[in-house]
Amino acid sequence: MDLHLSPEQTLLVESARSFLSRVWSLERTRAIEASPSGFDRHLWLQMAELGWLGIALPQGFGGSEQTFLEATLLLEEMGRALLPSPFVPCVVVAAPLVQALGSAEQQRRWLPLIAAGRAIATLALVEPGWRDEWRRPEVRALREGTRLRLRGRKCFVPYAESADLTIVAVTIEGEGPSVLAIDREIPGCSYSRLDTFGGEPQFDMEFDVAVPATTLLGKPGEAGAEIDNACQRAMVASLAFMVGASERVLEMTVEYAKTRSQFGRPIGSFQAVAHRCVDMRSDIDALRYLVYQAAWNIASGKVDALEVAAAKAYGNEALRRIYMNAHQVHGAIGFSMEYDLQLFTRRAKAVELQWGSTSFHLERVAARMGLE
Amino acid sequence: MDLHLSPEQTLLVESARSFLSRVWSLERTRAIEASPSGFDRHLWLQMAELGWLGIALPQGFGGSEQTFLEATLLLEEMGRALLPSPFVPCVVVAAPLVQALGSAEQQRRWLPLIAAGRAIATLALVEPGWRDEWRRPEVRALREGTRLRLRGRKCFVPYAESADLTIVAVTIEGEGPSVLAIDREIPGCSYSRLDTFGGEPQFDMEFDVAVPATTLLGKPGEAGAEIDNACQRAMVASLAFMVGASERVLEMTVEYAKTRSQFGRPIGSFQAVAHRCVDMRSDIDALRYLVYQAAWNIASGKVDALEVAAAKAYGNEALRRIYMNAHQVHGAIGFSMEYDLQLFTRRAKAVELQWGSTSFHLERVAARMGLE
Amino acid sequence: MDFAFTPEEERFRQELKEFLRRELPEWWRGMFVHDDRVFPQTRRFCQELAERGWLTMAWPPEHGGQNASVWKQAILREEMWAHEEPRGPQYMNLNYIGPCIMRYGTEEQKRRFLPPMAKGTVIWTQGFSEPEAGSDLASVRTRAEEVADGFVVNGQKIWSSYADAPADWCFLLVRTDPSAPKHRGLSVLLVDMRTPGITVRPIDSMAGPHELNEIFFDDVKVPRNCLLGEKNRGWEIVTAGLAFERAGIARYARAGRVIELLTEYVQQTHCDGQPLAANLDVRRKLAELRVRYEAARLLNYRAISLQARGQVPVVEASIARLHNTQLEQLVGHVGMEILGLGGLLTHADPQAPLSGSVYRQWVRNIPTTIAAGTLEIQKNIIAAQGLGLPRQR
Amino acid sequence: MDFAFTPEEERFRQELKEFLRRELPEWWRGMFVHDDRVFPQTRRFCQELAERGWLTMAWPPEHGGQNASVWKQAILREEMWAHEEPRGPQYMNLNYIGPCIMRYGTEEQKRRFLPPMAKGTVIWTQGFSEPEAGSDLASVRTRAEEVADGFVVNGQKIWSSYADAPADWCFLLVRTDPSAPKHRGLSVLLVDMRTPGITVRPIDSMAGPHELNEIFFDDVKVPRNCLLGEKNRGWEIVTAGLAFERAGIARYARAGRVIELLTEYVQQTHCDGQPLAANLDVRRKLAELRVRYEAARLLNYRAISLQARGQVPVVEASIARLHNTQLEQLVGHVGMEILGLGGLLTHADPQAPLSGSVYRQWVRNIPTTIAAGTLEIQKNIIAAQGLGLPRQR
Repeated sequence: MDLHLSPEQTLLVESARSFLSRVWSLERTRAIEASPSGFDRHLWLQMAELGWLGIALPQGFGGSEQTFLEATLLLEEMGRALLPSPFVPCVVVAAPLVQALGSAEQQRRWLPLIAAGRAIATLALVEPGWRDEWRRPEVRALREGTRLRLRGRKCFVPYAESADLTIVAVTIEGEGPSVLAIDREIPGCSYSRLDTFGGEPQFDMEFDVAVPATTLLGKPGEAGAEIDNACQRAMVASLAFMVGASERVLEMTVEYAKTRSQFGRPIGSFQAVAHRCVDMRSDIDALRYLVYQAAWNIASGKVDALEVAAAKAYGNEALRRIYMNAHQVHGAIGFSMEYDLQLFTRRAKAVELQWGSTSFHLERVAARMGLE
Repeated sequence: MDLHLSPEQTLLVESARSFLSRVWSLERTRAIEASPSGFDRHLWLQMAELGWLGIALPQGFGGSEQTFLEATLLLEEMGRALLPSPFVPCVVVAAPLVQALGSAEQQRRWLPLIAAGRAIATLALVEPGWRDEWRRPEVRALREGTRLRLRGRKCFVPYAESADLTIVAVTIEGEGPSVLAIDREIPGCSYSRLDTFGGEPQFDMEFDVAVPATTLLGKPGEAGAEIDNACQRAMVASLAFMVGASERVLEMTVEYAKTRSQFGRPIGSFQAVAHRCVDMRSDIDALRYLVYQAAWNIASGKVDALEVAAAKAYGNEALRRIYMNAHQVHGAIGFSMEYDLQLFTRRAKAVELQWGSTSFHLERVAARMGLE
Repeated sequence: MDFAFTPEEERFRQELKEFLRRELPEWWRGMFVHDDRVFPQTRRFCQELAERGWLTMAWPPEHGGQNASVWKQAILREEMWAHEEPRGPQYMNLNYIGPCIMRYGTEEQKRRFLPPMAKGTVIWTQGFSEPEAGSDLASVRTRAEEVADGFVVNGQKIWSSYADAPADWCFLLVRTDPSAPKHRGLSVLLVDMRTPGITVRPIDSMAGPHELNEIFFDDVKVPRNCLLGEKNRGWEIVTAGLAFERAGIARYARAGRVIELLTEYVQQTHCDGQPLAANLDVRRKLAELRVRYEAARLLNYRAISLQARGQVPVVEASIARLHNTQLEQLVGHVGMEILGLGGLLTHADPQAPLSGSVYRQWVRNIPTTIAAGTLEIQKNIIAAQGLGLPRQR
Repeated sequence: MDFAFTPEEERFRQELKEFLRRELPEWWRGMFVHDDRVFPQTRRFCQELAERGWLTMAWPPEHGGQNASVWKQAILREEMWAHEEPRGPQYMNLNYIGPCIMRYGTEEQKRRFLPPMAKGTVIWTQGFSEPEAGSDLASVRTRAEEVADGFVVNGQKIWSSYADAPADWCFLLVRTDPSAPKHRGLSVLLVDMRTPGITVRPIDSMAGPHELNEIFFDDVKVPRNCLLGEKNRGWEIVTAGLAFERAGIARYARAGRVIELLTEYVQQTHCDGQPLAANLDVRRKLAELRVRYEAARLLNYRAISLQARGQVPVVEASIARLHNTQLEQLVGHVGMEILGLGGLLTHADPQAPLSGSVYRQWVRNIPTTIAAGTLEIQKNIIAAQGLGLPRQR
């Protein structure tokens, strides 16, 4: 048992923090949020050069051969910088899906491109009316000779318009949940951007397309478990991002409490204000170690562990508390768009709504406790 | 709409408060708690003289012809005085059951005695293993000619050993939930006192007895709804008791916060302490009006209303918060037996555990909201 | 004690509900959205209300009102607030600016300012907060120097609602005696927003436009007849104004409306083959909201019961506000949780569940525990005035 | 980063669990019950621990210990605390009184006081709090006047655990220089409880006997060789002692044990024909406890990880304590809620579910957010030392 980062992990974190503080700023977060692609392609290539985009891939594919835990540490730093990018859908979700399910050829085709930053991948999973990601796909693919006819609608697909590879979760008639690796070149997919508040571009996708059966990733009907794993990775990764983001919000909040005066003294000297900051500290610390523990479990192959679900069950409630406390300390200024707090608050809420509610994950914890 | 007490209600409350402050004290609460009967018979007769024991009974039975709302106001004052007595089981639960279900003869036999304080009545409802009072009785009564053979065990029967009349909830084979009015004179009932912490004597009762079918209260199989109503009355009455008790605890707590000094100043000048007192004020006020609203609904015949369940759903959580706050302000002294706070804390917890959990009552609220 | 409205009051509520159903267009989402139709709509709506005598129902007859009972006023407030306050900026006039002018104004001021309010044609903003004086209103620094024919104002205000609507008038708190103790040197001026030297800078908020503004005053001349009440007695006016304002908002009613909308939503939305209303977690959460709504409503009714007897609820209003604001936030959070992924969509997305009402309930209420006196300040009031605890240090 | 114990550590935990299963009688419910068998049992138990070298495992070899790793110590603490601390009063000796004597004592004091602790045969109490100085330890008034051959003590202490056990010795904080600033005139005396002039008054607590006591000192003579460390430097010793004490209690572990017991209970208890474990509300509530247990455990492990590197966790220990104590209370409340009516029975009733463990978890933890520095004081420490916020006023 040792909750310290290893020297290598510390180095990774420090170099990531120093790199991001050089190249990124909250003004750039604002600007990129308003842009069509929602991320910075040039920076994406730099991230590839640093080895981030292949962080957990084998060297043979241009990867760095680290684990999911290291990916989590990077995400914490991206969160601190509030850097929007397709890192979660592409590096955390899609690449490992290709690695786990894809044929040798599919792996050779996509993984080196992803690691090099030359292909963006995403997952089209959610369908209209879903409350969370853990549903069986109802979009159907029908066999038509050697081809698969895919018809239906997906939504909340992140960075869809930028994606070179879209992994689409479908049910193949009579064969069960499967995933298809759909190339950007294939016609018959249409996109429309959704008006969401989370700072990440998300799309509706409409499919009416016949694709070769070779687009199948893995055996038909056997994708269910890997999709579940992918959702759990995305969940822990998003929480790690919010741990870093929240740490920065705590710094902003404490700084504000020290410098803002009311009734002739800094507001941080009022117990009600100081104790809100302490509650933030306490929640962020708890969430951080729950996230590390979850990431360590995933990295050790125990994706489905109680400890993984525990992180989101705590995280949803903690994020609410952390951001309500931050706003309460800041007063009216924190509600204005020109102040930076809202950039963080909107993302925190979006992470809460994605990857499973508190109730969903408590049910998972209960099942792992043997409560049947 | 008017949330003020009427002049008559104000008079009732003021005279009750003045009477109880003359005749009762917390030292007497301590002494009576340790006594076998758990209440003061002499005072019980005085309460009868004041018209309290027949508060909602018709004048023909020696009652005062008030409503359940007035009973609730009296209970609030008994709570403030922390007066232990069989008022809830006898006056709130049993007497209205006799009134609602009993034959004219049964009513004439028992109700005047109850109103005069010359008979104590209680309800034997709970059976081993029950989590709350809302279960169908499994204790069976079998018809043996003109008699009913009653065998089985009840528990958490309040004041059983003092009761002249025990109303026992049973299932009559083939006929459904029924209640029997069992006279103290009938042999074949045994009692043993349970070790409970709530300050009210509660008993295990073992029955092995054949009683005449005339002990049946109402038609066999039709007692279910009236038992439910009785439980709801008991619930609102117990909450009213705790509203009064908690008001007194708030006074004690505020007084302590004003007079106790730490770090050279009264602890009530620390925001963390003051805001705990404010949270108590806010919870007690909300609970009080929820209880009044519930009592008003019951008095208006809307026993089953959303508003009744809402009082307990709020009350359970509010009582936890109120007493945790009171203890936190008091520090170590509040945990000692010689200080009075514990007398209140134990009762608050017992009320929380009885008459339905938060979850049970939220489910009732949900059903009344039309969530099906 | 009586927990029911009279049949007449219930009829009034039904009339209002039908009126609202008729008058509010489908696109109406309330204030603070990017939509040019909003202000004309509020103006039209207020004129309709005025025709029925409902706009200034609460005012005394001499100013065009009906001296409506506090309970009828409460019903009006509940229905307005439940429908996203279709009176728009006017509710401030009705709730506290008008009443302050009635109480502290000269006859001339009453004749000048009240009739346009009663017609619903004028927009007022308020100038209370300043960058260096958020919750601490008594420390405002905006100066009004007395000159021969009135005052010259210099300074800066912030968080002024509707100033960029644009507002016609400003209810302005200024310092007229810098040498007096903090609370003693303040006055209230009624300032024509078209006076030269006034600049408005809108500040977009998380919820949208028009709510937050800065107003800069640069040698702004205000005639003497625009001083409200006595010079240097402004603190009393602002305190009364804030008390009117706090009582004037039926915050629980909008929360209650969103609970109703969510209840309909979970009954109509199917998930895994059964209505969401059958999901135990959803049921419990909605029931809990409903319970807290009951608590908040009753505590507001307690305060109104005091008003009905001619008393001024201070501590009771603060306790009601604690429950209101915490309920509003909880409904936003729980509502979003119930929607799940659908909650990601804003009201601007046509696919947003319940037209984005839940999203707006969440985002609009982020600062509800801050506005008009923070949660902490409400608690300090209750501690000092309600419990007699020593002043917080 | 590594979230697993080593195989050797896991073996040690298994050995301990088996040992506890063998050594603890069925009637054992922990301390603070009305049962004469308790003290002899703790004495016997400590002797068994001592024989295996586990009693003073954490101490250095020169005092009979093994310098056990912090993680082995943590495992020992977890298992002891999970089983209601069967070492009884001894844990105070091991956790902070012994270590303080090692750090500040003379060679003679070490030779005199440590061996009986290592054998588990001596009971110590502590004299810190006073009626007028609860959380504010620096303001203690109990006087020790220096005389020729030592000190004469007069005053009164309160909340002294086990003083009526009876205790053999008292670790006593006294004022030796009334003219010095508050923190500078304090000293620690090691006082033989059989000295004439000492009176102990037990105060029954809601949880039972022996935990709370007052001690009165009336001209009590304490020889000079019983002064621990330097005169007037007692504040430093007490601060170190409280830090040892806070780290010395694996509070989360008992909460974790009660969660385990409840989990077994709901699996075995049927209600309406199905196991309670199938009740969705029960499942969610137990899962939530488990999640909060995970959070508390990890924050304790963070503090221990710092100790493993030779650092002294201060802020981290306070954060861990916030989570520990709130978890303990929550487990008590939720556990009672799960039992429902059965929760009304105390541990003294043979029918009490889970032998009354849940009742005890509730009642024992009513003051857990008060003891050893209130929740508020922990938060003040974190605000000042962890966040650099200005001193709370």
